[in-house]
Amino acid sequence: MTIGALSVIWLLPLIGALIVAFLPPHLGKYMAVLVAVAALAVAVYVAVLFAPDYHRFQFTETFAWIPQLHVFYRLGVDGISIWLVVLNAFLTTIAMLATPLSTRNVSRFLALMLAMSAGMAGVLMATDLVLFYVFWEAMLIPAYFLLWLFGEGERPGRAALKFVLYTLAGSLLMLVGVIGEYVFQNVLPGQQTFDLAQLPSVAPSPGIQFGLFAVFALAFAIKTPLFPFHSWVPDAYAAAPTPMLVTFAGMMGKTGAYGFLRIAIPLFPDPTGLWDWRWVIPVLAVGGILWGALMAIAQRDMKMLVAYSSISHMGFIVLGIFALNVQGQQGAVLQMVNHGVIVPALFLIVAWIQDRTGSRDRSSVFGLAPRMPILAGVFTVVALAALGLPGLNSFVGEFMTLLGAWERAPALAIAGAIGLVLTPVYMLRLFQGAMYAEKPYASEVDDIHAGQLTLLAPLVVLMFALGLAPGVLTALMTSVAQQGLAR
Amino acid sequence: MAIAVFVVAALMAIAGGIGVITFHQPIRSVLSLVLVMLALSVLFLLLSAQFVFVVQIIVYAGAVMVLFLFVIALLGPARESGRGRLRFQAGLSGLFAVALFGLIYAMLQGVQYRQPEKTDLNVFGTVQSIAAGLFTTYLYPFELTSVLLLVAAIGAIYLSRRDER
Amino acid sequence: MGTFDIGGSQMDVSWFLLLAAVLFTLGAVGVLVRRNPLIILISIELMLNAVNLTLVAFSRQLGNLEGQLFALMTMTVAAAEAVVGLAILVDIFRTRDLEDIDDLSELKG
Amino acid sequence: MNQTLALLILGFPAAGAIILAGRGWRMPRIVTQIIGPLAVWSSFIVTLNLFLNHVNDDFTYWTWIKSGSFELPFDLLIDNLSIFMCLVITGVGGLIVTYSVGYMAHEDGPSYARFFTYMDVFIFSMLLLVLAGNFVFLIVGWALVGLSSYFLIGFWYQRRSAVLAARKAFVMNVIGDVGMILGAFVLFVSYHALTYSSVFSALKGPLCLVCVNPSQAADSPTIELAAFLLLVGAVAKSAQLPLHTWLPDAMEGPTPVSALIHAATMVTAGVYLVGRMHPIYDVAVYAHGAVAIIGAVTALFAATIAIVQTDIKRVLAYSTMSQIGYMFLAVGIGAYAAGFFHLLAHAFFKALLFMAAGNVIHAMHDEQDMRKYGGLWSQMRPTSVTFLIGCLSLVGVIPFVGFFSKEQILGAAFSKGDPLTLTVWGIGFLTALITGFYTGRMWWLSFWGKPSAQRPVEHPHEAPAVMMIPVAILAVLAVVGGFIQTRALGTGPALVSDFLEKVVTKPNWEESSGAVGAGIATMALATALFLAAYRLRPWSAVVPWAQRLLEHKYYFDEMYDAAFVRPMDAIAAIGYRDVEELVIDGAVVGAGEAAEATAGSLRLTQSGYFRNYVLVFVAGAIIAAVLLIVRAAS
Amino acid sequence: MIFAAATPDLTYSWNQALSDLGQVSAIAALTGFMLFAIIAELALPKPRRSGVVAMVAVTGFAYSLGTAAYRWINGLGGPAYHGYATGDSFALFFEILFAVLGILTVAVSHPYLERRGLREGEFHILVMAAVIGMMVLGSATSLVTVFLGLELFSIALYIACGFIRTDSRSQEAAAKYLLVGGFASAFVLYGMALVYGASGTTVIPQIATRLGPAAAGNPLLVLGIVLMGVGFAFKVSAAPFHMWTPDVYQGAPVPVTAFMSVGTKAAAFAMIVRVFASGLPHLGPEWQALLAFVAATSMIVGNLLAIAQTSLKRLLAYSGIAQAGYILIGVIAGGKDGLAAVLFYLFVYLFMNFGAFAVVTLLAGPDADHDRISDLDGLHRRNPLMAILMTVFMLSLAGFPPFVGFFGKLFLFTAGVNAGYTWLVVLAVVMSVVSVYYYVRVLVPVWSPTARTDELHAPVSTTAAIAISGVASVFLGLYPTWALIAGQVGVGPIAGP
Repeated sequence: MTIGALSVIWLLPLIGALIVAFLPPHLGKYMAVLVAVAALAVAVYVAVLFAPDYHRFQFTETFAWIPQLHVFYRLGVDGISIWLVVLNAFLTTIAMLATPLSTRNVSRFLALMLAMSAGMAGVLMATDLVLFYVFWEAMLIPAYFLLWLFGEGERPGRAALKFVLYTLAGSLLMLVGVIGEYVFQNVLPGQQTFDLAQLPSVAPSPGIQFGLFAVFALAFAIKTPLFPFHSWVPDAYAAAPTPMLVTFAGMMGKTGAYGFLRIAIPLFPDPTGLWDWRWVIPVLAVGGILWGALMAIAQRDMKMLVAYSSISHMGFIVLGIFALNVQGQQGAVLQMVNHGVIVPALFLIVAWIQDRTGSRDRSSVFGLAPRMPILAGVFTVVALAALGLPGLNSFVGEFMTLLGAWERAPALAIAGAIGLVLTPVYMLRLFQGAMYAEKPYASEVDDIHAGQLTLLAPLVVLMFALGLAPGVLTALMTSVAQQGLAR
Repeated sequence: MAIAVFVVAALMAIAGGIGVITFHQPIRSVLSLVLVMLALSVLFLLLSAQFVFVVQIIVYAGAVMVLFLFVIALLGPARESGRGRLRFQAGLSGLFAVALFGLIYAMLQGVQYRQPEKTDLNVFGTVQSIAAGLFTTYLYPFELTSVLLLVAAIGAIYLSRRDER
Repeated sequence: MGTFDIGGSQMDVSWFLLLAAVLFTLGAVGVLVRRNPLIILISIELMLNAVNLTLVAFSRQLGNLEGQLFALMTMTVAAAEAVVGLAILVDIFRTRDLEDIDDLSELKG
Repeated sequence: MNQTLALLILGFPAAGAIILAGRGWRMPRIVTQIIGPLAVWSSFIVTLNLFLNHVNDDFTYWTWIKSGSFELPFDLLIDNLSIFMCLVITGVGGLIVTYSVGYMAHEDGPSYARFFTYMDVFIFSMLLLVLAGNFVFLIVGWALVGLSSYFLIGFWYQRRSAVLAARKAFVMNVIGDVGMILGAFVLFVSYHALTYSSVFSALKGPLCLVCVNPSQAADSPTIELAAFLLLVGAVAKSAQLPLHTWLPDAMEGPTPVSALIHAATMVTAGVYLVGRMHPIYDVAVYAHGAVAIIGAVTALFAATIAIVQTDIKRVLAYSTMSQIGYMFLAVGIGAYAAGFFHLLAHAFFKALLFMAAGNVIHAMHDEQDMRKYGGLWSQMRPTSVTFLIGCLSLVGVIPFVGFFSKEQILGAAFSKGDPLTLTVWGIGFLTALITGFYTGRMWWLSFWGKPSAQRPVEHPHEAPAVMMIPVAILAVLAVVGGFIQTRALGTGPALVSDFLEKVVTKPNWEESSGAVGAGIATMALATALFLAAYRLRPWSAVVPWAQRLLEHKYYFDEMYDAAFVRPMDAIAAIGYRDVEELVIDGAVVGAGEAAEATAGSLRLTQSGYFRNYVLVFVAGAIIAAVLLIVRAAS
Repeated sequence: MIFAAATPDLTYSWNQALSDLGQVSAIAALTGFMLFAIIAELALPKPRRSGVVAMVAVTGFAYSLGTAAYRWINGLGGPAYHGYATGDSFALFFEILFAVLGILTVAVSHPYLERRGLREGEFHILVMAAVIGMMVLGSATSLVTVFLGLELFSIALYIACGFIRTDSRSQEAAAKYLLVGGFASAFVLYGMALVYGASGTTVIPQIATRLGPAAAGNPLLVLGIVLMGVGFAFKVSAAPFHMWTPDVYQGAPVPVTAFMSVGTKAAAFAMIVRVFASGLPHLGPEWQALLAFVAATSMIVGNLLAIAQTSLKRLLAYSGIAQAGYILIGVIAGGKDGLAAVLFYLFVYLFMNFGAFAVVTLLAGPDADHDRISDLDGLHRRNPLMAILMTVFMLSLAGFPPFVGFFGKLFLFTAGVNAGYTWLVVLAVVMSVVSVYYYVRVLVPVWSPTARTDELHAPVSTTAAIAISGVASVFLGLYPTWALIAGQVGVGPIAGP
C-alpha cells in the first residue's frame, strides 16, 4: 500500500499534531503553520489535477482494513468534497496563524487544532461508510478538549460536554444506521459493502430507508446544526476560543451538511414511511433560516449573534441540498465554502473587538469606526458578505440554493427568502451598533495591526473572488461520484 | 418400606431445613444442618449411592460441620438481636421465596424424564464403580478439586494468620 | 419414565426433586432473612445439599453414575467454600464483633 | 473594441473607487478632487463615444457560473435604452460629483475621500444595473446601488438618525431585491435562462413552456407572477407605495447624494426596470396596470404630503416620489418613451433643485427648515434664479422642460381613453395642481419675503464656482431641454422617443387633439396655483386634522412599526426567552438532568446491605423465570 | 474422539493421559509453576519471598502463554479427558487472554503491594490460582469442569478481595463477595443438575447432540437455563444480579479489582458461550430472551448509576456492568460473527479496562487506595504519560474511534442488528451517550488546571503494563483485523469454521 495524496492530507496534520504537542511555543507555532501550509499545498495540488465531468471518485486509495466486515480504508474526492477539503486546509492555516503565542499551552492547542483538522479532512475524503464514521467521531475528541481546556467563559467544560454529548447522541444512533445499512442493503449475503460509491445502487426497501434516514439525518442535523437541534451551538461557540472557531464554526458544521449530501441523499433515494423525510428536512431548514435570524435579532452578545446567524445560514445549505437538483446542491456546496470563508472572519472581528474593548455586549461597544478605521472597512465587507450582498460570495450560494428550492417547491424558497430580509436587520444592527455612534468610543483603542489584517486579507479577497467567478468552483462540481445526487 | 423411609427422611430433612433458618443460636442451626445431612444421606443410600452416603456422613456432616462448630466455639455464641435494619426484608423474602418455589414447582410438573440407561444396579454407586469413574473419566475434574482445595487451604491459612505488622 | 424401583417400591424421581426444591428454597430463605453471617453460610450449605440430592436422584433415575460423581465434586467445592468463608469471617471477627451482616454496609451507593 | 469600451464604462468608476478606498485618505485632497469626478466623466466620454457610434450589442465576457442547466455569463447589453440611461447617469452624475467637490469641502481628509469612494461605487453600481445583460447582474447592480445608497445616507454616521435611516433604506431595498430574485426564479423555471435575450426571445416564441394549455400563453399566471415580483423590486427601489417610507428619511445624507441617488438616478431604476422588462409587461396586463395605478396613487399621495413639509429637502424628496409616480404612470400605460423623457427631465430639474437647495443649506450652515429662511432672493441671487428655474420646471410652466415631459405623459394617458388611463389621468391632473401649490409654497417661503428671525446666518455667502457651474449647466438644460421633444404638441422633434422606441414598445394609440389642450390647461392651472401659493399658505388652519394626517405621512411609518418592526423584535425576544431557552435548549438540558435524577434515585437501591442484594438477585431470577414462562405460553 | 462419559473407561492409558495433559498444557504448566511458587514462598526468607514469587508467577504466565500460543499457531487442539476439557482454539484464545492478564496483574500488583506494605507472596499465588480457574473455565467442555473452574477462580478471588486483612473495606468486600458468590453458585449448580437430569450427561457437546431439537421447551431445561442464567449473569456482573459488583470492586485492593474486572467477565462469558451456545443451541430462544432482559437492564442500570459515582473503582464497576450488557448483545446474536465479536471485545476490554484500573493503582497510598475521581487531580502535570494513557482508556471505553472500544462495539452491534435485535442495539447506543458523560468526567481532573505539581511516581513494571495496554488500545483500533481473525478462529469450535 502506497500512501496517496489524500492520505497525506489528513496524516500530515495528525503527525504534525503529535510533534507540535511537544515543541516549545515559538517552534510549535512555526511547525504548526508549516504543517498546515503543507497540507494546504497538497489539497490545492489535488484540486488542480482534479478532472471535471468524471463520475467516479478521484485520487482513490483502497486498503483492506477489516475485510471480515467488508470495511475498507477508502479515500477519494469528487466535485462535492474537493472544495471542502481545500477549504478545510485553508481554514486550518488561517487558524494556525490566528493563534496568539500568548495562549496558555499554545503547543498543545495547536496540536489539538491540527488533529481536529485531520479528522475533518478524513470525514470529507472517506468513501467508506465505516471510515467516514470513524473520522466523524474521532474529530470530536480534539474538539472536546479544545473547547474544554481552552474555552472561554465561566464553564467551558460544561459547554464542551454539552456539545460532545449532544453530538454523540446523534452520531451513536448513526452507528445503528451504519450497521443497518450494512445489514439491510439489497445484496446477497456475503457481498455487503460499505463503499459509498456503490451503496446507492443497493438501497434497502423504503420502509427500512425511512428508519435509516432518520438516524443518519439526526446525526447530521445535530452537527450542522439544523433547527431545532441547534441548542449546543450558542454555548459551544460562545465558549470556543477564536482561533478554534475558525475551523470549528467554519468547517465542522459543514461536515454535517456534507453528510446529508454524501450519505443521506444518495443512500436513501426513497425514505418514505409514515412520511417522506425529503420534505421534512427542507421544512426544518427553512425553520432554521427564520429561527436563527430571529434569535440573532434578539442577541446582545455579539458572539452569540454570529452563532445564531450561522444557524440561519446553515439552513440555506440544507435547503439547497434538499432541493434535490443541480442548482440547489451545487449552491449548497458553494454556500458551504462561502460560509466557511465568512464566519471565521466574523468571529475574528468580534474577538478583536472584544480584545480591545473588553466586551462583547452590543450595548457597551459603539463608535469604533473613528478609532479603528481599518477594522471598520474590513468589517464592512465581511458584514455585507454575511448578509448576502449580491456581488459578494454569499449571494451566489444563497441565490443558487433558493433557485433550487424554488424549482422543488416555491413555498420553500419564499419562506427562505424572508430570511434574506431578516439577515440585514441583525447584521446591520451588529455592524452599525459597534462602529457608529454620536461620539467615538470612549477610550483610545488600537486599530487591528498588520498581522491581523493579513490574516483577514485572504478571506476578504475570497469574498470578492468567489462572488465574481463562482464558476471556478462549480466547474469541478460536475464530477459527482454517486448516483442519486444531482449532476 | 422404601416409601416410608423416604417420607421419614424427607420430613426430617425439611424439619432440619426449617431449623437452620429459624434457630437464633448459630450452634442450633449447625446442628439442624447436620440433621438435614443425615437425612439426605439416608436418601442417598436409598438412591443406590453408597459412596456418596459415606462421604456425606464422614466428610460433610463430620468434618465440615465440625469446622463450623469450631468457629462458633471460637467466636462465641452470637445471637441475632433486635429487629434488624431492613424492615421489609423478611416479608419480601417470604414472598419471593414462595414465588421462587412456586416457579420451580410449576416447572417440575409434567416433566418428561429421560429414558434410563441400562445399568447394573449391583455395581451402581459402589466404591469400585465410583473409583473407576473418578480415576478415568473424571480424572480431570478430580485433579481440579485438588487444586481447589489447595488454594482454599492457602487462602484460609493466609487469612487466619496473625498480622505480623 | 420418571419412576424407578427401590426395594420393590416404585418411587418417582419427582418426589426427590420436590424435596430438593423445598430444601433449596429453605436455604434461600435462610440467606435472605438471617443476619448472622455464619447462619447465612450454613444456609448456602443447605442449598448445595439440596442440589446434591437432585444430582443423586437424577443419577439413579438415569442409571448414570455421573450425577454421583458430580455430587462428590460439589461436596468438595462446598467444603472449600466453607473453609474460605469461615476464614474470612474469622478475619472479620478478629477486628470487630460482627453479629449482623447488615453491619457490613460501609460500601454502598 | 466596443466590447472593451463597454467594460470601460464600468471600469473607470470602479477604478476610482478602488483607488480612493485603498489610499485615498492618505492622499492629498486635490488627488481626491480630481479622481472622484474624473472617473465619472471618463465614463461619460466613453458612453458618448458608444452613443455616437450607434453601438448596439450584447457583449459576453466570462461565464459567471454554470450549474447544470443554469448557465450564466457576465454580459453587458449595449442598446439605446442602456446608453440613454448611462448618459443620464454619467452626465448628471458627473455634474453632481463635481458639485460635491465644493459641497463636501468641510469634511476632514478621510471622510472626504470616503465620500468620493462611495459616489464612485454608486456610479459603478448604477451603470452595472443598466448595462447588465442578464437578471443576475441586474440584481447585483440593483443591490449595489442600494448598498451605495446605504453608505451615503449613513455618511454622517455620528448622527443616529442617519444611521437608522440608512438601515431602513437598506432593509426596504432588500425586500425589493428579494422580490426580484424570486421573479428571476419564476422566469428561470419557465424559460431555463436568465439572460435578457434568451428570456425575451422565449417570450416572443411559444410563450409559456410550462403552461398546461399553450393557447393561454399570451398572458399566463406565470408571467403575471414574474411581472409582479419584479415590480416589488421596482417599487422598493423607486420608493413607490407601499415601500416608500425610506426615501424621505434618506435625506439624512449629504445633499449631493440626494440629488444624485435620490432624485436623478437610483430612484428611477424602477422605471428603467419596467422599461427594460417591457416584453414581459406588454404581456402581463394586470401587472402592467398595477404599475400605472401604483404610479398614479404614489404621485398624488406624495404630493399631498409635500404640502406640509417644512424641511426643504423633504419637500423635494416627496416631490421626487411624486414625479417618479408620473414616470411609473407613463410606463404603466405603455407610454415608455414618455416615461423616460420625464426621467431625463426630472434628472435635470430635480438635480438642479437639490443642488440649489444644497447651496442654500450650505449657506445656512446645514439648517434645512424653510421657515427659518426667507428673503434669500436678494442675498443669493444666482442660486435663487436657478432654484426658481427648477421650480418652474417642476410645476410644468411653459416652456420649461417639465412642461413638455409632463404634458406628454398626461396627454398619452388622456388620449388612450380606456377607463384605467382616464382614471390615472385624473389623478395625474390633480397631482399636477398640487405640485404647483407645494412648489409655490416652498419657493415663497424660502426665498421671498423678509429673512426669518431664526435664520442662522444673516449674510449668507453665495456658493463657489465649482458648485455654481454645475447648477448653472443644469438650469440651462432645464430651460431648453424640453425642445428636444415637442412632437407631442403636434410639431417639432421627438429625439428621445425616436431614440428609445427602437428598444421599447411604441404606444399603439394616437395622440388626441384634446390632450394637448388639456395638457396646456393643466399646466396653466398649476402655474396659477404656484403663484397663488403665496397667499394660500395658511390653509391648514382651516382643516387641522388634514394637516396632522399629512404631517404624519398618513401614519405609514407608525403602521409599519406596529405591524412589522415591533412584532419582529417582540417575537425574537419572546422566542429567545420562552422557546429557545426553555424548550429547545430546555429539552436537551432536561434530558441530562433527568438522567442525573434517575441515577440519584437508582443509587439508593445500592444500599450496601448484603441481604438487599440477594433479594434483588432472587427478584431478578423470578422475573427471568416468569419471562420465559410467559414467552413459552405465548 | 468422544467418550461415553458416564461409564468408567477402564482402557484409559498413560499415553492417553499424557496426550490429554498436552491439551491442557497451559493449565498444567501454570499449576506446576504455582506449586513451585508455593514451595518458594515457604522456603525463602521473608524479605525476598514476594519478589521471587512474582518472578515465578510471571515466568509461569509467560510459559503458559507461550504454550498456548504455540498450540494456537500450529492448530493443535481437540477434546481431552473424555470430553471434560478441550484444547481447542476457543480454549486457547482464553488461555492466552488470561495469561496476558496474569502478567499484567503481577506487573501492576507487585509495586502496589510494596507501597501498601503487603509484601506477601500469597497474592501472586492467588492470582495464579485464579488464572488457572479461569483457564479451566475457558477449556471446560463439561458442566462439572465448568463448575469447578468457576469455583476455583471464585474462591481465589474471595481471598484476594480480603487480602488486606486489616482493612474493613477489604473484609467487607470479601465477605459480601463470598456470600453472594456462594448463593449464586448454588443457583448455577442447581441449574446444571437439572440440565444433567434432562440430558443424562454433563459433557457439553453431548448435551446438544443428546437433546436434539425435540428438547425445545422442556421445562427442566428451561428451569435449568433460568437458574444457570442468573448465576452466569451474576458472574459477568449483569443487572439485576450486579449488586455485589460496585461494593466488591471498591473494597478489594485495586490490582484485584483490575484483575477480576477483566478476568471474571471474560471467564464468565467463556462459560456462557460454552454452555448456552454450544450446549443448548436448541433452546436458543429461551436463553436469548433471558440474556436480552439481562443485557437491557445492565445497560440501563450500569450507565445511569455510573453517573452518580465519585469513586473511580465504583465508577468503573458500573461501567463494567454496562459493558457486560453490550457484550451480551454479541452472545445473544450468536453465530460466528456475534461470538467472534464477543471474543474480540473481551480481548480488547482486557487492555482498556485493565489499563484504567492500573492507573488507579498508582494513586494508592501506604494506608489506603485513593480512588476518588478527584484523586486524579492534576495528573497531566504529575505524570503526563499516565494522563495521556488514562485518556486513551477512557475514550476507548466510551467507544470513540479510532480507539479499540469503538470497533468492539461496532462488531457487537453489527451482529446484534444482523440477528434482529435492533431494539437492543438502539438501547445500547442511547445508553452509550450516557456513558460518555461519566467517562469524560474522569478526564476532567486529569486535564484541569491544577495546583498540584508533585510528581506521581510510576514504577517501571506498572508503567510497562499500562503502556502495553495503551498501545494495544490504540493499535488494535487502528488495525483490528488480526484480533478479529483471532476471535473468529476462537469461536470456530462453537460456531463452526
